[in-house]
Amino acid sequence: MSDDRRVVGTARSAVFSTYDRLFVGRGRLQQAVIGIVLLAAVGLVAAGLLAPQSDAGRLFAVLTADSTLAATLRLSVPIAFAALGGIFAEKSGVINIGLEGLLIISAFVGIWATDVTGSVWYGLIGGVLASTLLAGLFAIVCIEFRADQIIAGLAVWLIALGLAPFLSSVIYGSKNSTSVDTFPTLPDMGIPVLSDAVTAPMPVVGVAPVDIPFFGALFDASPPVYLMLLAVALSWYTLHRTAFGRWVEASGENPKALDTAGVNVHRVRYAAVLLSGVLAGVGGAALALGVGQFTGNGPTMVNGKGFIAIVAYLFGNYNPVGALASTMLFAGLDATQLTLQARDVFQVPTELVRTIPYVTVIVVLALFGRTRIPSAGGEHYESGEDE
Amino acid sequence: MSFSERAHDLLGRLVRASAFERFLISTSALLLSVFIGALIILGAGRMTDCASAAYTIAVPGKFVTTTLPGLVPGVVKSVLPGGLWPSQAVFAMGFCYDPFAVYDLLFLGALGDVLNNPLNSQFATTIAETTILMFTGVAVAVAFRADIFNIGVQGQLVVGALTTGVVLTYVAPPLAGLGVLATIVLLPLGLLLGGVAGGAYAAVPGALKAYADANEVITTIMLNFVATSIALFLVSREKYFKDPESFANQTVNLPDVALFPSWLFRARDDVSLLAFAFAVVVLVGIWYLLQHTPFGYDLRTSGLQPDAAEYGGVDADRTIVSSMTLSGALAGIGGAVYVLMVLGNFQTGVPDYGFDGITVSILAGNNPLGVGLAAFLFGVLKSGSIVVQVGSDVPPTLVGVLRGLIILFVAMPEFFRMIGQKFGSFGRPGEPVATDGGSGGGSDE
Amino acid sequence: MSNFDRREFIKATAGIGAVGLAGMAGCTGGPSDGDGTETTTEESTETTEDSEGTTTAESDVTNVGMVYATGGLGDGSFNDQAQSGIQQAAEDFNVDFNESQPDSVSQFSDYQQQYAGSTDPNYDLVSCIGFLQADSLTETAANYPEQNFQIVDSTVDEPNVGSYVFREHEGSYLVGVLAAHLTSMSFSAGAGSTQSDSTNVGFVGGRESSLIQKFEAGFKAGVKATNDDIDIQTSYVGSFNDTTAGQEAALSMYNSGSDIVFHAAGNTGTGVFQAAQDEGRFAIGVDRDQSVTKDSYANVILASMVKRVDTAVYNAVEATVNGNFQGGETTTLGLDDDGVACVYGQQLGSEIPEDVKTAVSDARQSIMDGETSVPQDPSNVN
Amino acid sequence: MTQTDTAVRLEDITKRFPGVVANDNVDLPVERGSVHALLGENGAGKTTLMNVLYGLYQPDSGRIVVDGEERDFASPRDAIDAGIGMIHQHFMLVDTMTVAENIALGNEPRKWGGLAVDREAARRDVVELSERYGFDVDPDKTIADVSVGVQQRVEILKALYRGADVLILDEPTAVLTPQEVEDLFDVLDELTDQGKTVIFITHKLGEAMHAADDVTVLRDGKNVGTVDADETTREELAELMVGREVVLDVESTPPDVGDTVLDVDALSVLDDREVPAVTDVSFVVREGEVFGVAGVDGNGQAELVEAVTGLRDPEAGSVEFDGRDVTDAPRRDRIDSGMAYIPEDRQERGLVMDFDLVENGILGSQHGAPFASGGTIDWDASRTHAEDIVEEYDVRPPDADTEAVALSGGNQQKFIVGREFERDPRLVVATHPTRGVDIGSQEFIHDRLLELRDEGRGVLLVSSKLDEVQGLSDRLAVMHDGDVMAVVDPDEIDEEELGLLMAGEYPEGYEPRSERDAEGVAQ
Repeated sequence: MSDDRRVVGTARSAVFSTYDRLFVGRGRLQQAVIGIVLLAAVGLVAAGLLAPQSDAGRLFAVLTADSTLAATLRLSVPIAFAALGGIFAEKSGVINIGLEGLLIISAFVGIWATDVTGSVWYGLIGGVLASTLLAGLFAIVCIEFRADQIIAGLAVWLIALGLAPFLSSVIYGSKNSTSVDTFPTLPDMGIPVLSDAVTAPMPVVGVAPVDIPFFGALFDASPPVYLMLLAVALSWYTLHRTAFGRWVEASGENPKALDTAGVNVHRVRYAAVLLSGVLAGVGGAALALGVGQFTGNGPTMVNGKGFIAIVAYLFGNYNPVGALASTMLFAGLDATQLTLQARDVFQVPTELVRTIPYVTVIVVLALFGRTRIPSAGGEHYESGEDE
Repeated sequence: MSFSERAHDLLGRLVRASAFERFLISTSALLLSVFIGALIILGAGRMTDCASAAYTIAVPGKFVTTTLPGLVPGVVKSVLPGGLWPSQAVFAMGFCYDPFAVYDLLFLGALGDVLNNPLNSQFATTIAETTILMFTGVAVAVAFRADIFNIGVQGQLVVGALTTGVVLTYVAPPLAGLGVLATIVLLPLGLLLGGVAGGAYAAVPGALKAYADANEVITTIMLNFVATSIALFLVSREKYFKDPESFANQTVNLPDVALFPSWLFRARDDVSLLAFAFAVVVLVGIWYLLQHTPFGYDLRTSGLQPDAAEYGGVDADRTIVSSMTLSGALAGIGGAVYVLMVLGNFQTGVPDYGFDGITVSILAGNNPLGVGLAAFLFGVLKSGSIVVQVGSDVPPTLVGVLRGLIILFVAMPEFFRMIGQKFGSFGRPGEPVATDGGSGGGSDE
Repeated sequence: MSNFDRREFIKATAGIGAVGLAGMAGCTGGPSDGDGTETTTEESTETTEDSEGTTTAESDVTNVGMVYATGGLGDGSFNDQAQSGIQQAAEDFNVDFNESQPDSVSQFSDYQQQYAGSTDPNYDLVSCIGFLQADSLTETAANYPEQNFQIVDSTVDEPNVGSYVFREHEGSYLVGVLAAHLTSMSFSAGAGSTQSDSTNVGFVGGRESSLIQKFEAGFKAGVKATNDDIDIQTSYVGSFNDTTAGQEAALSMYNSGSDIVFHAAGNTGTGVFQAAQDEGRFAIGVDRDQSVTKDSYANVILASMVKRVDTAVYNAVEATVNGNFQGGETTTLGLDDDGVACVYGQQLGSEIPEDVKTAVSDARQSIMDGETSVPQDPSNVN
Repeated sequence: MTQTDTAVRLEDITKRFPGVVANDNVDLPVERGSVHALLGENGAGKTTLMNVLYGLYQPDSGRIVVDGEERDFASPRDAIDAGIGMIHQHFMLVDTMTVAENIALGNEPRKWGGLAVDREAARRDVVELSERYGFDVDPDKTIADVSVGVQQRVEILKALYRGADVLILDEPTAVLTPQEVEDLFDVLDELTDQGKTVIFITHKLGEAMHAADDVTVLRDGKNVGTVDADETTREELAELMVGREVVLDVESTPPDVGDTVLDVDALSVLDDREVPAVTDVSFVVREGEVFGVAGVDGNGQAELVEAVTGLRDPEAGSVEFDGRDVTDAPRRDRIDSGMAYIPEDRQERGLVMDFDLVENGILGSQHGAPFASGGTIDWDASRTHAEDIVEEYDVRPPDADTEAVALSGGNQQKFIVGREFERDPRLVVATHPTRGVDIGSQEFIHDRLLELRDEGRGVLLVSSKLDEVQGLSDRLAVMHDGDVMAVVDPDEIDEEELGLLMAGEYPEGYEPRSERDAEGVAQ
């Protein structure tokens, strides 16, 4: 009895606290939008259950298909890794707008290294190395030579945007590389026990993990997806629970405080920027190794994902988990957009459907966009001597 | 004071003059990029295969092994008797690409045979590229000076071009019979349309920044994608504005009277000295606006020190919106020029003039007059890259690498100052070239 | 000129890590006439003439300038197909060629003029690949009346331009027939399989345009003509270059029941093949026999709607070599002269049931006989 | 006295910066267990000297001896290892982190082989330390949420946590209320009782005499004398500091008051964090008087002034200027109708640092006559204007083409004062007009303010320097926590009463403001 009451009480307080979080302290416009979104969500679920043949019902079906989750996870990989990298760099006070460039260079080198070595894993390492090198150059330029971080970041992007297709042209005779192997999915990897476990029916329910509706996609993904989830957890842990994480925060908020506490600010910033190179490198290599080819025409295959990553971590308020959530929101919109088009659900022109993620970013930014960047973000810091 | 001291002093003072300093830094950045670009060409020349070397590095070089003994055989013998003189290279490495040849094609190729025929078609391409880059460059510069990072110039250019291309499709044909008179009406109208559309499209992120605190870097990037998609939507469907006669996604061709007259150049070169002159006038006009009008003063003040601008009675929000609008209008006019000078209609797949504009502006230190020079440099690079591709085996994407390197080096003036200080003690420990066009703070103690 | 073999070099230098100068010392690439030999030293004052020297020496060589479409080489379809045409011609005749890959539409006229205006070498033919070049070529050709041009995929009405167009819708109709038959049965071959209970196929397009819609229209018509109940999913990813989007679009189709996806999306199609492999379904290639050009996906490529751009290029070059290049004419390549064709995959072709192949060849005959008329606009497919 | 009784000894320290010798052969012996005050004017080199001791700067020559051993500090880390801790004027705290995290920063206790911060251990250590020294701090509060006084204690704890035996405090009282200052001095006593040594930097004579055992005076980078605090006098110290005898009081004649220029009524203002900073404040300023506002920094004066000058929208209440309601009028309107404003932060607000003086001279006047007409700025007129200011207000170097960034603080301030006074204003709002300005310029600015008053302009003067507001004002409002405690006659109130009011307490005989008419005590 008392248990029941406690459950009810907990539920009620959960409802109230959710309500508070959503509505309290917001402007009327924001409240209205949140309200509309909630209503639409409820309406969608209702339509999905009651009128599966209506457009709304089919939209619900699309949203809850496990292919949608699978696509969302895949599309999230490069963005989420770049966003994690961006968090480390920017939290330490170095705004890294060159994430796009890091993705591009690692995408190309990932393919090249795979082609040369024949192993996607070496390819991944190669991509990470390339991206880390470029991030190191960026770090030196910003930290040693006090470059304006925005411009230097832009330069990193432009250099990669030129260099990757250049190298591809030199090596492969065209801006598009040759095709190489790709990452297998978990069930296909042949990892003893694990690969079988996800495809075998579970004891009580009698369904294999990969066949679970919607969430089955979680068990049928490729290694980069698991790496991404792992990286998010590790990043969160590093930032919030280790001394290094505290130093990164202090370095971005008040570098002088860190300096006077006896920690070398430059070294922390170097580490953070290099880490952003490593993370973005995994993302870029995973992106290219997902399709097994580097495409170097125009904005290359990365095509703005580095910039979306910046949006993602700003939305996520520099929290790795938040960044993953907003990444999945964008990737999910993208995935849904493709599926809606294929299934011909709404008769909206494809070109306009493609703008949905971008417009969403703008609208959300306009309504809720007040993120607070670290106090010392973008500022050069020089200890003692040169002041 | 000795002569050398005086010269040194003069040099030091010149270096302290910030415009001159910017120029020095930009030039050094350019040279350094070209040097590193040469190394990349050599490196790439080792990564590819070819029948014979285009370029060889030998130690000792040919001068020592061949030329010198030929010139002064006696001297050589007297220095090192008994065949000790190196008659052939001890070390030599061949490269498939010759950096000097590549740069020759890149920089001189872009000018064509300009001395004999200043109206040659390659030089025409260079001028055409320069003209459009002047607009996008100054568009970025205006925003930069107001401390706004308008990455959306590309999108604003697309919207401007689209509007001009589409609207003139309806306005121009009825007037086509009027000849020059039609041009006098249609050209300004086309430019105005581009300017208004680009300005309106830029006002959106401006207003979002001013009144909703939305970061303009992100909103403008997003709006670039949106502009491209909308343009594709409108010109890929015959029920809207697609040319039904063409496979390509484009509007119908505008009558010649609506376009920039080619005058001295041949029509096929898609260039107009009138458009070029117009771009020059716009640059000077923007310079005047920034330096000599209250609006320019407000804009520069809020770019350098928003708090001081507010203190000086500048309405910060309105300045953000109006500078963004001006920036977008310039980009939109650039789009209109692209349609009215180069294409003759609107077509999807607009080149990256907007992103090049960022590079141009940064290289020019966000100075409207400097934009002219920087735009010409990039006009040369863009036009020259075509010559490189046709005339050599070096991938023209090299130009993209050079572009990135130039920006990187321009971003780190400290590097050049440190080098400068090794050779002399002039130069003040300055601030980096900043996105707001340079800001500093003096300390009191 | 084109005695490079970069791929070989890559294999040969396996394991060399660093890019650029760091790796230079260890590279085994570079000029094949050796490093540090006396001859190299002697030649060191020479510049690019080295590589182009042959053209001036031999006067009877035919020079061809290639201006590719914006997708660029390496797409494994359209541009590569054109390239194989010129490569074949270079093998068969005394032909030298130079290639360029424009980034944007506005560069087409620059490249066309570069070749047309060049005197060293003097180009005998400028081959313009892709319909987007038509507008600029109209102008360029008029300005260089002495220069012969070829355009592929569009018609330019100038006396010095030979135009080559294809009836893509007809070839697409055939692969539509193929797909419709296979999705209606249980078929399994290579790495893929279809289920008979799901009758569903997909089409992935590159950028929306009338040309790509010809592929879509033909494909849909072929499917519907075979079995009106089959669902067809259509997606345009907006680019010929976005492999990731191609992959996601195709995955979404496979996941909602599609057994076979036909793409007309250039390099984007690589993603479609990847998706087919991921999901154990089939794909149909375009432009070239993609089971050859993308051989790592041969186990899911049922067939390809081959469009013989190479033939068009080869024929134009051959005509130029023989001195009988005919400007001002439009050559339309359809099923009858194998300008377009349904070519079965190298690996899977033999496993496709004979009755299906018969149905396809019947449909081919019927089109050639004029009994079947294939629409060119998807909205005309009922 | 044995050697070990000296905790720290600086010998012959010289530190140069480009163009300046900040420390010139300075000797400084500090006795163990004592409080040692380092006294001097702004720019005398006090902070530089302590930064040398803390390893932030490396001296160009000289020796640092700690516990009788010569040390070479390459970084603060070395100084910390030698038992030296420093509490900077601007706190070196990370606002987004908790008290405990800040204290442990850089010395985090680890667990799991260094893979994690042992947050429990850190918290425990902090609680233990603060109990030992009688500090009252909550280890789990975020720095942004605690008061300035607590932040200072966190800084002290941070140093102690690192095992500091010698604590350096840079201007520790600048941001504190008089009561908090007293508390701080108690803390210092507690520290020295437990064997710690304290060096504190100050420019306030009274504090040095009151709280220190020894006082060393620096002037122009030189040590001009170390004295025993109990045996010296204010006059002696002042003379050491300034190098000449100083008249500390400002002469002012009785005012000749006219009409009301500024009428602030029931004004409430929020600060940047949207927290009320000014609550229900009313006062008037009349022609020909200086109305002063005294208070410890951060008690709402800044927000009050911003609301009056149009830089911040008030939450409630009204501002009437020259008989017109300007509460919601834009800033430009106020400038145009004759409100001059010497801002608190000259480098952020008052000047555009990258502009030269010609351009800075028209800041605020750029929109209309006489400098802008027909949409164009008249740069010739602007140049003449700037040159006039430079000459009249003795700005050095006397070159209107100099960029503001190249001027010293005092000259920057003189230029701003000149520009604002030359507007022919109806009202001058001056906040900390002499902060960071040398004594000569201070007198000059004071004289000019009084001249303006005598010409019949209204002056609203905000300053945290008590002698300045007290000396210049004709009426004086004391602010505490966003509220005007009282409006008093500055000639009648003594410093102690003023201190109590600033601390938010009413001395005997004073009643809450609500019972006293804001204008009631004018004459």
